[in-house]
Amino acid sequence: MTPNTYSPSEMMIVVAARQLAGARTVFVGVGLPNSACNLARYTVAPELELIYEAGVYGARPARLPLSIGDPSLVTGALAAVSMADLFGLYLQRGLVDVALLGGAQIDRFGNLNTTVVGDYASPKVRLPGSGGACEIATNARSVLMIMRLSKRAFVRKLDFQTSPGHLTGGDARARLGLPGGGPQTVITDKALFDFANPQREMQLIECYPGISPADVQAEVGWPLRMAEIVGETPAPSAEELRLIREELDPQGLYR
Amino acid sequence: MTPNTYSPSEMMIVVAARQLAGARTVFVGVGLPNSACNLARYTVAPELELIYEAGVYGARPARLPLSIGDPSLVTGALAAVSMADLFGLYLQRGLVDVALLGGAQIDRFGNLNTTVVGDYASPKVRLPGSGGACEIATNARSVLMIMRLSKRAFVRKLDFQTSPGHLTGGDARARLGLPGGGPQTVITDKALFDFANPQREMQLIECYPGISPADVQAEVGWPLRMAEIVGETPAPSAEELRLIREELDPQGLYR
Amino acid sequence: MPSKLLSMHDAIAAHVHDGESVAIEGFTAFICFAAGHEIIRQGRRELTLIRMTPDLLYDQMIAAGVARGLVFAYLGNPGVGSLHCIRRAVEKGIPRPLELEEYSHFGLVARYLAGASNLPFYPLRSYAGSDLPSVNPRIRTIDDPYGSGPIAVVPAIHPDVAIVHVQRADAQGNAHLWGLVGMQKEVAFAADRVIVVAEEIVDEAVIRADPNRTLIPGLIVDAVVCEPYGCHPSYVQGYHDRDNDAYLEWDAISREQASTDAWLDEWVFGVADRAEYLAKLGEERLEKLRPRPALAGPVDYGAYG
Amino acid sequence: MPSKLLSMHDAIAAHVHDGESVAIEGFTAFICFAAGHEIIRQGRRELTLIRMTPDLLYDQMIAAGVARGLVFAYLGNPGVGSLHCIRRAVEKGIPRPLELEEYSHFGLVARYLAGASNLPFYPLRSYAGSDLPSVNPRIRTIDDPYGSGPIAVVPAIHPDVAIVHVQRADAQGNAHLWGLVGMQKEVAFAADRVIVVAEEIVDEAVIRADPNRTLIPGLIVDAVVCEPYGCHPSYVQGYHDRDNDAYLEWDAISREQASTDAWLDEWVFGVADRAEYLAKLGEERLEKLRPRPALAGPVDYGAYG
Repeated sequence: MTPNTYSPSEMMIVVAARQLAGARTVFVGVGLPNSACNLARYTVAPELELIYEAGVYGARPARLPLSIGDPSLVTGALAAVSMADLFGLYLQRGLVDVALLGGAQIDRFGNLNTTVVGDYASPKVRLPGSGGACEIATNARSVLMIMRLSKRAFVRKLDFQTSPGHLTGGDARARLGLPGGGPQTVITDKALFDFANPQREMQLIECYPGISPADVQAEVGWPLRMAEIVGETPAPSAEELRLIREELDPQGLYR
Repeated sequence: MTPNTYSPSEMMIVVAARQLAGARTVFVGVGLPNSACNLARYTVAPELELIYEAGVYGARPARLPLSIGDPSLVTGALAAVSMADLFGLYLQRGLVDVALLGGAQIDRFGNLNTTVVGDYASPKVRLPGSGGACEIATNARSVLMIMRLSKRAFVRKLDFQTSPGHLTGGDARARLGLPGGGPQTVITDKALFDFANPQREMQLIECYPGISPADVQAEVGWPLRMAEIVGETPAPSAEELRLIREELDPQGLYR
Repeated sequence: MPSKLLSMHDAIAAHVHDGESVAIEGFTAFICFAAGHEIIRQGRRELTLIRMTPDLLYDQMIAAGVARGLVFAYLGNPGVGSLHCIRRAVEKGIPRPLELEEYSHFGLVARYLAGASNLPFYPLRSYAGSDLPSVNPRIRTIDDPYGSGPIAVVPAIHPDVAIVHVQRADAQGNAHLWGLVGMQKEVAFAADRVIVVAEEIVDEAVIRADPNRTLIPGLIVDAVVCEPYGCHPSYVQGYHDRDNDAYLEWDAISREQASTDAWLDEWVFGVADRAEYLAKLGEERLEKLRPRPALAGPVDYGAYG
Repeated sequence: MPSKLLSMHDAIAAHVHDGESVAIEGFTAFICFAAGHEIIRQGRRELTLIRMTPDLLYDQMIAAGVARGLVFAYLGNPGVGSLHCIRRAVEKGIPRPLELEEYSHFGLVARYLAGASNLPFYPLRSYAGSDLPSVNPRIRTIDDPYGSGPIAVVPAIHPDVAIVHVQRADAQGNAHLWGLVGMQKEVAFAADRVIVVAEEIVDEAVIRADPNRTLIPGLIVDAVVCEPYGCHPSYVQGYHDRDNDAYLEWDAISREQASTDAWLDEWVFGVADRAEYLAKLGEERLEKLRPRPALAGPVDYGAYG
C-alpha cells in the first residue's frame, strides 16, 4: 500500500474514527472498530475513553487486542469491572455515548440480525447470536454501524431481528420506551449513510472517492433513499494513514 | 468479679455462644453478640465464620470491635464485599446459618420492634429502625434473639412490627413464603426460651441458676408458656469465663 | 482534560443547592464530615438527606436545620446509642419537623442498585410480615412472573448529589476504594452529580496500576476535593481509625439543643474549613488514630505487548 | 477444617454427573479447558452446558457428544470466526442435535445475578424490539409497579455445577481474582455446587492479606483443584497470555468432524491429565505466553488493635 492509495478497510477505519468527533465514551468492538476508536483518540476525540463489554473502562492497550477480552485491555485501564457492572452501571445507566455494531444483515431502519440466516429452528447458517448487541443497541446514546456493503447484508427483510435499530421507523423506538437514540450512521466500504429524516430511514449521504450512488444501490436490497445532496467522503489523509500503519496496526492485522 | 461469680452479661454471652454449636456461619451484631460469637469460635464452633452486615465475611478482629463497621473487622478478613453483595449473595442466598438479633420489644411469636414506642407518626420514643434486621429475620436459616428480660420489652402487642418472627404462629412464616426458619431461641439475662412447639410460641425451657419460673413470668407481658420440664442452665464454666475476661474482652467493655 | 479539583467550599457551592436531595454515604467508614460541615456553614436549607445509617454527621446537620426530610434505614450512634438531635426533630419538631422515609438496609441498598443501573425498581426478599410497607407506600409487592409468588420491590433512587469519600483519586475523579466499600459505588452511579473527596490525589498512573480497585470512574464525577482526615471522627481504612472519644462525647453534647448549638458554633461555624478544624483538634489527637501498616500482598496484572 | 483439594479427575468424578447443568465460565479469560477436557475424558453425557460465550472449549465438548443442550448468548471463536462444531450440531445434528436456549450477554448475566442472590427474576433494559423473546419463552415482560411502563425480565438460573478458574485460592476455596472478573462471582454464587480451579494454592494468610480481592468465599466451594495453565489456550491475567495460534488452528481443525475427532483423540483422550497435555505442548510454547510483570501498586489496610 503506497502513501497515496489505501485499502477499503483503512477507509472504513478513517470514516468511523471521524464519526467519533467529540464523543466522550465509546463501546468498542474488536478489529476495525477497535482501530477506529484508537484512531479517533489520536485525532478527533482526544478525550475518548474506550469501554469494552468484557468489563473494561478507559483501556489503553499496549498492543492491538486479539479479542474484546484481550489481557492488554486490562493492564493499565482506568477500571476493570464485572460484566454485571459494565452492562448495568455503565451501559444501562446511559454512560455510553457511542457504540459500534455490525451484523450479518441490516434493514432500512438499521435493525440488525446476528442470529441466523434462514429459519431459527433449522437455520441455513447459525450466526453468533446477540452477544451484548441487543442491550447495546437498546441503551447506547447512539449507534454507529460498520458493515461491508452487499445485497446479502443490506436486506429488505431480516431473517431474524436480533437488535433494535429504528424498528419500523419514525418514533417507533421512543414509543417502545427504548432509552438510547438508536442508529446514527452506517459506515461501509463504499459509502456512508445516516438516518437524519423523520422516517429514520437509512439514506445515502456520501459516496467514497470513485463510487457512484448507482454502485451503492446495486449492493442494497431495497430502493435506497438518497440525501438531497450526496457528497463525496474525503479520502484518508496522509496523517490518518500514518497513524493506522505505524501506530495502531503496524502488523497489518486489520487493514 | 471473682472466678466463682459472673455477671448477667457474661451469662448471656456464654449461653448465646453455646447455642452456636455446629454453626458454620453467623451474622454478628456488635457488643454482647460479638463476644458470644467469638467465644463460640473458641469453644463449641471452631469452624464458625463471622459475617458482618458492613460487608465482611470471615472476620478475625485483632481487637474487640467498637461497632459493626470497625476497621479491625476488615484487616485480615477472608472477604470484604459491598453491602449489596453481603445482603444479596450471602444473606439472601441463604448462606447465613444463624443470625443474632435484639430489639426494644418482642412478642410471644418472636416478632421484633426496633422502630418506635408509641405511634409511628408521633412516637413517644423514636428507636433506630430496622437496619438490616428485617431482611436478616426474613432470610437467615435461624435467628437467636438476645434481649434483657423486662415487661417493657416482652410485650403482648408490639407498637410496631419491624421484623418478622413466627408472625401469628404455626406455619404463618411458610405460608407467607419467608425463606428463613425464623426465631429459634431467646437468650435473656435470666432465662432461655425456644419455639419448639407447633404454635411456634415462645416457651420457657431453662432458668439461670437462682431464677424461678415465677421470676421470669413477672417480667413477661403475657401468660408464659412453659416447657414440660423447665431445666436449669449450667453456669459459665471457669474456662468460658477465662476466655471472656482474658481473651475476648480484657478491657471489660461488654461484661 | 481540565482538572476537576476544587476546594470543599467551591465544590459544595457549585453542586449542592437548597431543596435538593443529598447523599453522604459510607457505612460507619468513609463518612465525609468535612462535606457535611461545609453544607452547614454555607447555610443550605430544605435538603432531603439520604443515608442508610444517619450517624453523628446527619445528627449535626439536622440539628443545624439544613434538612426537611430524611431517607434512611437505621438511626444510631454506632456502638454508643441514640442520635439525640434526630430524635428531638422527630419527637418534638426541634429545630424543625423532619419528614421520614424509612427502609431497611437492604431496601435502601436496593434503591441505590436500581438507581445506579437505571432500573425502575429492584426486588428483594424482605418486608413480608413487617409493618414498614404500611408506613412507606414506596415499598410495594409484585408477583414473580415465573410463579414463585409475591416479592417486595423498591423504586430507584437518584440523589441530586452524592458525596463519596475515598482513599485516593486522580484529578478526574477515578477513585480507588478498599475496606468497607459499603454502597459507595452504587450511590455514586445512582446520583445525578458526584463529588469525590479523597485522602490523597494521585497520578492517573496510580489508578491505572490497579484497575480492579477502581470503584468510581471519573466519568461520573463532577468535582474532586482533596481533604485528608475529612472523615474525622469516622475512619478511613488504612489511613486513620475512628475517634471513638468523639462518638462518646457527642452522646452528651447532643442531648440538648443548646449544647448542640454551642458545639456547632465552635466546631463548624467557628472554623473556616477542614484545615482549621484539624488544627483545632491538634496533631496529637490525629497521630493516635493512625494504624500500623498492614499491606495487601502483591498482584501481577502482566505486561502484554 | 479438612482441605477441599482434589485432583481434577476426582473433582469431576465427584461433582459432575450425567444429565446435569454445568457452567464453565470466564469471558475470553479464565476458561478452564482442563475441566472441560476431563469431563470429555470421563464420558459424561446429556449435560446442559451453560456459558455466555461458548468458545473453543464448548465447541470441543459438544463435538465430543457430552451435551444435549446449550444455554448461551454468543457463539464465536473470539477474534477468529465461527465455532464450526456447534454450527454442525445446530445446522446438521452432528454428532447429535443440540437444544439451544438463547439470551443476550446482559440477559444471561442477569440470570446469574438473580440466581446468585436468590431472586426469582431480574429486570433489564433489553429485548424490546428484538425477536429473541419469540424464540425463548423464558424472556418475559412485566409492568414497572411504579408506572414507567414495560420492562424485560429473565428468571434465575442455578447451574448444578459451576467451574470457575482463578489466579489463587486457599485449600478451602477462598479465591482471589483480578483482571476480567466477568461473571465468575455471580455464576459461583448461583450454582448449587462450585469447583474452584486455581493457578496457585496459597496459604489462607495470602487471602486474608487482601480481603477486597476475594470474589469467591470458600463457604460456597465444594472442591479446589490446583491446575496451573488449566486455561490454556485461553489466558489468566498476569500468569499467561492467550495462545492465539491454538485459536487460529482450531478454525481449520474444527471444520470437519473427522479432524475434530482426531484432535480429541490426540489432545484429550490421548493424555491422562493436564500435566500430560502440558508436557505434550512443550515448555517452550508455554514460556512464550508468560507476560512481563506489571505489579499493582501498594494498598494499606492498616493494623488496628
